[in-house]
Amino acid sequence: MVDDDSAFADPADLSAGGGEGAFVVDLDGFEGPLDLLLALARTQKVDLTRISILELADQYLSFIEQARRGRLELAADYLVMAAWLAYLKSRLLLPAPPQEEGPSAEELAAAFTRRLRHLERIRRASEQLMARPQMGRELFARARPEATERSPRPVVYVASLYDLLSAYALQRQTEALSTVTLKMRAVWSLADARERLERLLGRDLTADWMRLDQFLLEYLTEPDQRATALASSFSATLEMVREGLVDIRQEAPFAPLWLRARGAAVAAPVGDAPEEGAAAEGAGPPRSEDT
Amino acid sequence: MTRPAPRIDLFDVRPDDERAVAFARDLRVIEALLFTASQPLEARAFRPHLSAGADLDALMEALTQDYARRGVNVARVAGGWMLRTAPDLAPALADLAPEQRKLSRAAVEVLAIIAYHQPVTRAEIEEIRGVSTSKGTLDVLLETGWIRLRGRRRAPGRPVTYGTTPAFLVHFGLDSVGDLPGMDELKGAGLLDGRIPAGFTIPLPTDDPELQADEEALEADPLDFTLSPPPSDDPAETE
Amino acid sequence: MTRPAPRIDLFDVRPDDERAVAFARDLRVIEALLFTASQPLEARAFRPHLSAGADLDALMEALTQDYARRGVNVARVAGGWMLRTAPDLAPALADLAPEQRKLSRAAVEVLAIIAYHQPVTRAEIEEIRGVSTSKGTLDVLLETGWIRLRGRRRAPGRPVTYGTTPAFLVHFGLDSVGDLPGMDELKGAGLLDGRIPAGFTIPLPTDDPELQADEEALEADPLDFTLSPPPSDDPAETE
Repeated sequence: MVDDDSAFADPADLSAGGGEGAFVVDLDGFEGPLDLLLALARTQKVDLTRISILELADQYLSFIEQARRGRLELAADYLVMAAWLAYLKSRLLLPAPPQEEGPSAEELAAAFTRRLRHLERIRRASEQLMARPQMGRELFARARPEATERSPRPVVYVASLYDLLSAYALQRQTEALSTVTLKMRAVWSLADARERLERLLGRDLTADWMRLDQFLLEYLTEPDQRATALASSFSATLEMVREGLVDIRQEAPFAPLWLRARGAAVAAPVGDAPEEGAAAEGAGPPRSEDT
Repeated sequence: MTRPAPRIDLFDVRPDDERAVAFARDLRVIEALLFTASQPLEARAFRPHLSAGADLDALMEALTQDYARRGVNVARVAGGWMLRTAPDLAPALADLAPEQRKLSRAAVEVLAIIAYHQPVTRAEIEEIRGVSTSKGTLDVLLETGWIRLRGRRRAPGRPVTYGTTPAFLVHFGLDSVGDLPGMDELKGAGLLDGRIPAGFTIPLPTDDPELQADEEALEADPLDFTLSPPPSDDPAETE
Repeated sequence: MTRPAPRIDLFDVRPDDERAVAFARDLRVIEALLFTASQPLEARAFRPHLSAGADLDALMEALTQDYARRGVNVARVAGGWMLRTAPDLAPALADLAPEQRKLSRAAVEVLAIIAYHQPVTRAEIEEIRGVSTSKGTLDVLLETGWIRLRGRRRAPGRPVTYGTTPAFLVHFGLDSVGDLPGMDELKGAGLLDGRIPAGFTIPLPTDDPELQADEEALEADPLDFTLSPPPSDDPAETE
């Protein structure tokens, strides 16, 4: 289907395509195949009831042919209509097959004519409608009807129970669903975790080994934040290890993670702690970067 | 051409003629009510303000006559009465009309189809026109306030049905959709596609707010945002 | 008392009387202009629309006379002219039927939350809606007479608690707030869909005039006008 023009198209005369028989091939002026057919029918200069469908089909098909020769992009609608008219034409010309199913060729043609006539009538009716004097154009009403010697009306508010219930349900639903999203946002970002770690390590003057989860406990009042806090803090720790700011160690897989500020430990040889051999993967890098 | 007889002065009554006094007062009240109204007023809008047993038809007839030659006329519109300027003054008043956007041919045609076939679905409009209707066209018509979503057709897909509004009748100066021009010609015409038998006639259009038998209410569909209420323009609400 | 003489029909002119025809036309134009105007019109507003050499004073005088006994009068206002309803009709025009005003969407939402969550504070309403509630919205709701200030929550800031009134039940045809549909009913009506997370509940509201355990009386605070009682029809609130 072709989209019709935007609602406020330029009011150019759209019948421009239909001159005296000689057609300028310009489909832009037409709003689809029916419009084109009506314009073509008008060139037959007969009442639509007495129009020759065969002649109309020929006119349409040759018009489409011209348009295609002019390498115009034809909307599918026009081609569908062309195919249908070609089919109708062949049905009308050929003798009817003995056992025909569905409507006869004549019935199809008659129905088609009715459809064209209906569109034409609607067009005529719409012209008559638009020709009527219209408010704000030819007729005017009071601009400010309230400017009168009237006492103000009492106001009564109205709302239906349905309004009330649907408003409530909609809000609660929105709230219920948005609350879920809000919780998902309760995540410790890497930056958050690092900032907290730095604050903590900076505060700790003794720079002893301390358990990561121990330190996190003071922030973690809500249990559902544990996973995100631990993960982010651990990642932040690794980052800080890489930058040579902290040491990290772990006795065994899933054992508590220990960390301390590197600055405090410069005096102590790093590599000689026997436990470090058991350090988990996360503790590996600091040694290699030590050099 | 004969001139109509000079009017009698409806407001010139003898104080002792009680009926005439009541009639003149009722006329004045109707006049004032019409003057203050922004919508066409129906009979029931006048009743409570008129004297007991007032003959509204006679009153309206007298007032309509009285205004007929004035610069403002009483018009029967959308099932009621309203005052509006006389049609022949349009040229003199032309510069009062704000620059109006002209409806495109497509929009005019869709409006006419809605008016003459209401309640009608978009698919039916497209069937008649043989082209798809852009959403913009319906939006523009909805914006004019002349058409409205009526309900949904009880049919697969539950398509929305369209119809005209009282504002449509007022704008085009129609008392009811039965007064649409060209109705007779359309009534006898066969409708839509070839599947409909030749004797088929178009049902009379109706803009009755009551839903038709094959319509159902247009309840809000949470997924259909085109029907959702517009965002509140209360700034405090938007946080 | 003498009656004024019947008016001459200004609009009844012989077509061959050119001056009278022009005069009548000018009168009609002035009438139409006054009718459509939203402001009093000054002389220069008429001039461009009138015939050349029109005597505006004579025209205005004739029109003023002509309208003098009607339901609408020509009045001289602010250096111009305007049409307005006759002052003596004011009582007759007084609106008998109150104006029906639709609640804004925001107001309906707040009302719904108050109904379901009462007693509820403004902060709690805002928490549920996710937007701040304008004072205007609560004022409108108080004006409807459907909600009232119940008391104060025994909590920091002692926020005011809101609840519904008997008038609320009457308007919405409810026997009690307990009749507000619960979650299952809302689901059944298609108002809540399946996306509701587990643990979602709808509270059991109460509009019991007795204060709840966490509420205390709403004494007037002379400095806080926002809390001053509304024009409530519940006299218990005003002390």
